[in-house]
Amino acid sequence: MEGMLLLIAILLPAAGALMLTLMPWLNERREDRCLFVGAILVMECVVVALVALDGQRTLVLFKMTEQLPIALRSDGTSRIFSAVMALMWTVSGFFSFSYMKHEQNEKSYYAFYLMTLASLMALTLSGTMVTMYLFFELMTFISVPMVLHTRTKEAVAAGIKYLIYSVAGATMGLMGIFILTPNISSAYFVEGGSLLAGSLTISKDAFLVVIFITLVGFGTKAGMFPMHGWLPTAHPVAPAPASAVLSGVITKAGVLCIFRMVFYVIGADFIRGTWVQWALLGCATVTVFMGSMLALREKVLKKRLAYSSVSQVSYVLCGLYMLDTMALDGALLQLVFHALTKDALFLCAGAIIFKTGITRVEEMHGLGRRMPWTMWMFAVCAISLVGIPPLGGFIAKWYIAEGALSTGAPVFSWLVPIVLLISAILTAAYLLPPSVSAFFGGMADGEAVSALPKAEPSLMMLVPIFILSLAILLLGIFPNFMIESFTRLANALM
Amino acid sequence: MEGLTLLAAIALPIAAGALLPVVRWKGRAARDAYILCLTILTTVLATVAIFGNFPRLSLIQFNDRLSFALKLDGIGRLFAGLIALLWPLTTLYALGYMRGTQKEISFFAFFLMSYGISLGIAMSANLVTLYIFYEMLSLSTLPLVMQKGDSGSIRAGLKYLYYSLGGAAFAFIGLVYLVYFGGTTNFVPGGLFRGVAVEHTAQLRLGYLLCFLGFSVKAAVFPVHGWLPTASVAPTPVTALLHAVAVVKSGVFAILRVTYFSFGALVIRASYAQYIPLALTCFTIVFGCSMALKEKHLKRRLAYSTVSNLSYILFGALLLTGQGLAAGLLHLVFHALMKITLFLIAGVYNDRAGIHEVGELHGIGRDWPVLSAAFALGSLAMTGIPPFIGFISKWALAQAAVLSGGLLPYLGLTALLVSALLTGIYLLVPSTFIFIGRRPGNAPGTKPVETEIRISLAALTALMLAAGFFSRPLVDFITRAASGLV
Amino acid sequence: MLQMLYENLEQTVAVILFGIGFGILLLQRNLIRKIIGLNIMDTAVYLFLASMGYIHGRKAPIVVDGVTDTARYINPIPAGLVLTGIVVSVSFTAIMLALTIRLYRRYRTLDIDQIALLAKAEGD
Amino acid sequence: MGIVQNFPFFSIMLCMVSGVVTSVLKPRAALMTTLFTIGSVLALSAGTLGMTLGLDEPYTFMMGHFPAPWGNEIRIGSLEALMATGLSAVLFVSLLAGHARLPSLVTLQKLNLYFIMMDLVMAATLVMIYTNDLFTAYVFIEIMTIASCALIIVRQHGHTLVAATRYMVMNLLASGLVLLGISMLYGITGHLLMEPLNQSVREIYESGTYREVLTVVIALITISLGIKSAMFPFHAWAPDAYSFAPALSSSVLSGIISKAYLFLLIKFLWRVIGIDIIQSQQIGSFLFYCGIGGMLVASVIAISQRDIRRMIAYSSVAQVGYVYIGIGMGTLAGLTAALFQMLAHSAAKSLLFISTGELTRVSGDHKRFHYLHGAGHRDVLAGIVFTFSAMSMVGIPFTGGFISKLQIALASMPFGGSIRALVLISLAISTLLNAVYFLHTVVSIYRKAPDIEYPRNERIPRHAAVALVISMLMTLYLGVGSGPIIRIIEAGIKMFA
Repeated sequence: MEGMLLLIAILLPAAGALMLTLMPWLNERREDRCLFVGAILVMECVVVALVALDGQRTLVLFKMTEQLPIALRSDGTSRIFSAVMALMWTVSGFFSFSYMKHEQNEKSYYAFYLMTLASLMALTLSGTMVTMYLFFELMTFISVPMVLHTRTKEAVAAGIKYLIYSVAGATMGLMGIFILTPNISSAYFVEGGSLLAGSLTISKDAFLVVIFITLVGFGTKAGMFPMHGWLPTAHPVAPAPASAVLSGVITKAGVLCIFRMVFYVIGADFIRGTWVQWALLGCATVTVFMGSMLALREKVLKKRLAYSSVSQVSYVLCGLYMLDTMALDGALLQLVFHALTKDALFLCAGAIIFKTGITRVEEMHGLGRRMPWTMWMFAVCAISLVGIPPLGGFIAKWYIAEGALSTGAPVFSWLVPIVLLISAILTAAYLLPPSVSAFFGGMADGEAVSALPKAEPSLMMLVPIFILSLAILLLGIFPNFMIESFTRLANALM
Repeated sequence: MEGLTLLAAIALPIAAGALLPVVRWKGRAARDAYILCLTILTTVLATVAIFGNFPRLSLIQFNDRLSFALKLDGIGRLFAGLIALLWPLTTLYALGYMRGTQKEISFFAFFLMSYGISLGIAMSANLVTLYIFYEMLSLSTLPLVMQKGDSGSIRAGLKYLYYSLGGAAFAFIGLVYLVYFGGTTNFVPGGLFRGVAVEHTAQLRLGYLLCFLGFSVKAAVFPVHGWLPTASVAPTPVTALLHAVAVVKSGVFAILRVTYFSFGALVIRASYAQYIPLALTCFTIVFGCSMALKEKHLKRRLAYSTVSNLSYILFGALLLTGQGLAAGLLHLVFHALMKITLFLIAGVYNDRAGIHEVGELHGIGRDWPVLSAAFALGSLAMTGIPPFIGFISKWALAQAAVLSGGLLPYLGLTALLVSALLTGIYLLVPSTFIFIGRRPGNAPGTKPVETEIRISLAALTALMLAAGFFSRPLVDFITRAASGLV
Repeated sequence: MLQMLYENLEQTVAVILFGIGFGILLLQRNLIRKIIGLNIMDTAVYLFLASMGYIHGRKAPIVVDGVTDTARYINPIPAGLVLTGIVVSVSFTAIMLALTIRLYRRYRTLDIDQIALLAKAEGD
Repeated sequence: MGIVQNFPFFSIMLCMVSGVVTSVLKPRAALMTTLFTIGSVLALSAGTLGMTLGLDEPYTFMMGHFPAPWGNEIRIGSLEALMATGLSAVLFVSLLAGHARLPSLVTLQKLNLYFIMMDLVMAATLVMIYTNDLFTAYVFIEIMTIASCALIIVRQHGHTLVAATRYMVMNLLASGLVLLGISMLYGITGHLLMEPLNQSVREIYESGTYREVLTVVIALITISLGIKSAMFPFHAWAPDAYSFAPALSSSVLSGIISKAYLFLLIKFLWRVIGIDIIQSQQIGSFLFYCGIGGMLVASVIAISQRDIRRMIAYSSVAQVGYVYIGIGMGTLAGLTAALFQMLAHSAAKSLLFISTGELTRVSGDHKRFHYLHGAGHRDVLAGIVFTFSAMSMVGIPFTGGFISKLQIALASMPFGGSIRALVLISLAISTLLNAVYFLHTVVSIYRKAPDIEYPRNERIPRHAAVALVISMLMTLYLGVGSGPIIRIIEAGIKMFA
């Protein structure tokens, strides 16, 4: 049956989670469980690759009512997003096999981990707005337990905050879906949008307000200003791998929804040049700036990284909202590279906590000598995130800035590059000093840092980080195949 | 006299209920069997009545203009079907739940009677008959609310009664308007004044408004919603079935009848008679949710949620479009399924685990994983997460609002969304705690749950979930029933 | 004005009497006085009625000398009314007095307000 | 026609004779005689009703040898016959249902006197219904006053005596005013029979000479009959009298006697004066507003009562308010509604008083609500009867109360504007208030009983139970089969004025 593969991509991790919960023998030994989860994750990667190679497919699962089909679809966008997400998820999964040794309740952690993957896959493969909304909500609920994992008071409070913000955002999105539905020609996603701009049921001004609210709503998951409040609270309390995927991957789910709404439902042309575009760009740039500032002020490493995510994901949104082919290219590149980079950074942070218990930035003096591999990779990722050539981050930012300049949009065509630049400087300011002091710090005041034992994590943790760093490096040097395919997609959408 | 089936479906449970305290029962088993059999028999009769096409049955001619007559049409079938479906399940639950409590016999006697009377509301062929059953329902459910017999429940019962009868008194004025200007109270699709030159539109609108305000008491529209949360002192089967389905929806049903079958959309449309009720329902949607959020008591929280959801239905219906009515009717059915499940599970928490406040739910999911999962599913459905039923009806409502356009529909749409958000908070947050929290050490232990309760809850949950995937026939039926009324 | 009053002397007196009786009935608290007031009031009404029914120069309606012309006699109905009224008033005076006696025996007072207080103190 | 024509006269005479005979009989025989008398009156009235239904015109029946305008006559139409049937039926059932409790209240020697009073009440009621002569009406007003006072004071109790004194004073005052009114009317018209009176009233009104006097006459008679039928705000005597008299007496006072006065008032306004003149004199709107006021104020007061009998007494005042609203409208529809309400209220209220008597009896003669808790379980039948009649008072469908409310509301519809709004809103509020106090009481008689030793009482006698059930059926019939009744009333009104 055509498109069965799509269903398998979703059902595989879900079934894995189910088996993990229901079959006690899988949980008798840690090794068995890790093997099982690992196998599922690898298989999932394979399936996602197959889906990506299979070409465009649509699968209607069922129809809630005649106008409400629940359908899956694989196309350019879903391919990019699902590949990035599956990869991130697998890598973080392998990392967590050793990391989770010192957290409790591993079984339920892995179950939810796989469930979240299933819902993410479903989200990327959604073929209609309602399907997207469905899996968007589902993903929220399934990922809540990951935030709540430690069951401390802070974790519970953060989990609730995360839940409320997400539901609020989803509700705003739902309003858009409600109002859009009578105004579009197809319930399914259509490249370039299917808005019946000529015969709107309400005035265009009101309609723009609705679109604005919708996109802000979906922006919640992406941590976009003004709905960003949950992000710095939720991430630090989650276990490191969970935090890694939360900020590296789940924020991108928000981006995906915005992507779908803008390019597959509303259509870029409708928004281009309206106040909505400027307002959203404004929000995105504010978020870029604000996230960086917050990260700079934050001393706890994981929280700093989480704030950094707020900033970096908004780069993607900046590129997206420019509504320009080149900027969109940049946005997609930034999406990929930020996912890789931030994932790697979080894993490094996790490794540091796991091995030394260090959580704060100022404690990282001399750490480079205790765990050189880790810190080297940390430094590489930091450089990429700042945007220094030849690493991936640079290309992405370059495209966004160039795209912005080429649009000739008032104010933003020069404001965005400037904010990007400032933010890059800020990023450098909050990420490079820790790297530097890790290697060079502590030497001057003669502390016997070198006397401390080596703390290099096991290969199980190191290899995933290494793969990610390598990917950043290689993709940064040879980005052309990615740029080509992204350009193709961007052209199709605009 | 083919239509006697209609009468039988109404009269049988009433007679059976009246007989219950009179007969000396040898054992509990015999009595339980009697109650269950008669409930099921009534359901069978009701099903025959719903699927058969029986002619109008005119029983009593009060005077020249008023008669007591029965007839089932589209929306009547829907309501009757809903009641006939849920009543046996709830009775089964109640048999387990009420076992060994005081005044068990009188409880089931009135419970059976209420069944017949609710069916009567669905089968009424004119407004007077509806009004009669409506009043009877207030009275027959009164002892059920006061079942506990302590001063709190009596106060709640009296409050319920005063509200209901006060509302009925205003509805009565509307009835008088109808009799005077329309000459009859028969339900005619599209209203009595369709195609007739209407000279008295202004008065009719006033009459409609009064009618609406009167019946809206049962439908718990702000500002006359106060009785509903208070009435949640009643035993759970009553709160679940009557105060989430039969009684409150009879208020909604009466408003639907008055709107589409008596006064007619034509008279009301685009006048204050439409706008005031619409504005009230919009406000109630948000108000109910906010109160639910504030409320710590689990059953009262659910009751406030009902307040909000009833106004969803009315909001849809008052848009006065075919889609709006269909959406409202859909929500009428779906909300019943969701809310009754939630209430019944809350009842188990309440009675078998001593949980009254939302805060005490923590960790109960460890003791009762399946039950709590059902509760969580119900919460998801109430919030309106696809693919559960709550989403389908909310979707339909929202579409109807968007399509009808204008300020108030959009206001309602916003209310709908705010309410979805608040529902998410007040139901999903506790649902989360059910699973992740820990039960305090001093919490009372859980008591075993009777098989009857398990069966009925399983059936209801299955029904609720299945309805999400197989709603097509229902939607088609409702669309057909709603077409031609506007 | 005075002339008119004088011409209708009986009526004027009746009205004054009625007022007196009415006042006594309402204002006095003593039961016996109330009854007396009632009687005065009734008497006033009878006077009024009787004076209305009498026509100057006609005779009482007892047929004498075979004269049957109604114009010669006065209408007997007002007189009949008065007589009936008097009988009625006698009977209710009796009842009222009986009541009064009963109340006096019980409460040893004739003041109606005081009696009401005492009765209240007795309870149901 | 034929012999049936004589039935009204027969029934009046039968009552008078029976009253005389009863005075020398032993209590039980007296009871039987009275029951027989009232039963026969019921049968005779029903016969008359059947006969008048076939007539287009009312007929008059000469009493004595003088024709009008000198003689004394009664006039019978279907409305009169209907009222006679209805009220005698109510009296019959009340007596049957309520007499069993009399011996505990009345000393045995005086029991037969009580039945004399019953006979007299019946006679006076019939006369007030049938008579076509104002003075006869006056005489029987007085007889009614005395008889009703006697009905109250049979109970040997301080409160009762005080209540009776109050009642007597108010009623005698009213009687005096009636007499004054009648004599003034006679003074300006020279008539006492109703048809000629009407003619000369019309002439006077058109000539405009004695208009003020006419207004005074109407006011005097209206107010005094208002006092006697407990019209708000002249109801001060009612709560005491109704609550301290024996239950049966209260039920007769409220169910029969006040209805007789009301009917007489209607007759005076419609037949003697003519409703068009009444309306132009503002008397109609006076009655109307009194009715509205009574309906609302008395209900509010009733809510605050702690004594069940006083509560019902105030409810009577409120219910009479409905009748006055109907009368005050001055339209045929209003009058129909008022007459129907009289019948419905009469049937339900007598039930209410008698069942309350039973309920208080099983609660150790306490009338406070607290002691009444659980009374509905101690006396099941009385509980059911009370509940049912309370529902009629509230106006729940299937009872007479519902139809009468509907009739009043419908009657108000042609007025439009503020009058209609006033009536409808007041009706709704009054329904709610009624619900508040009556259903509160119903709930309270079914509540769990307090820990008090209640005396064990013998059960309600079987014939009384049957009577109560019949009476319930009557109320039910008024609710379910109101069509024929209303048609008779409408036809009767055509013959009436």
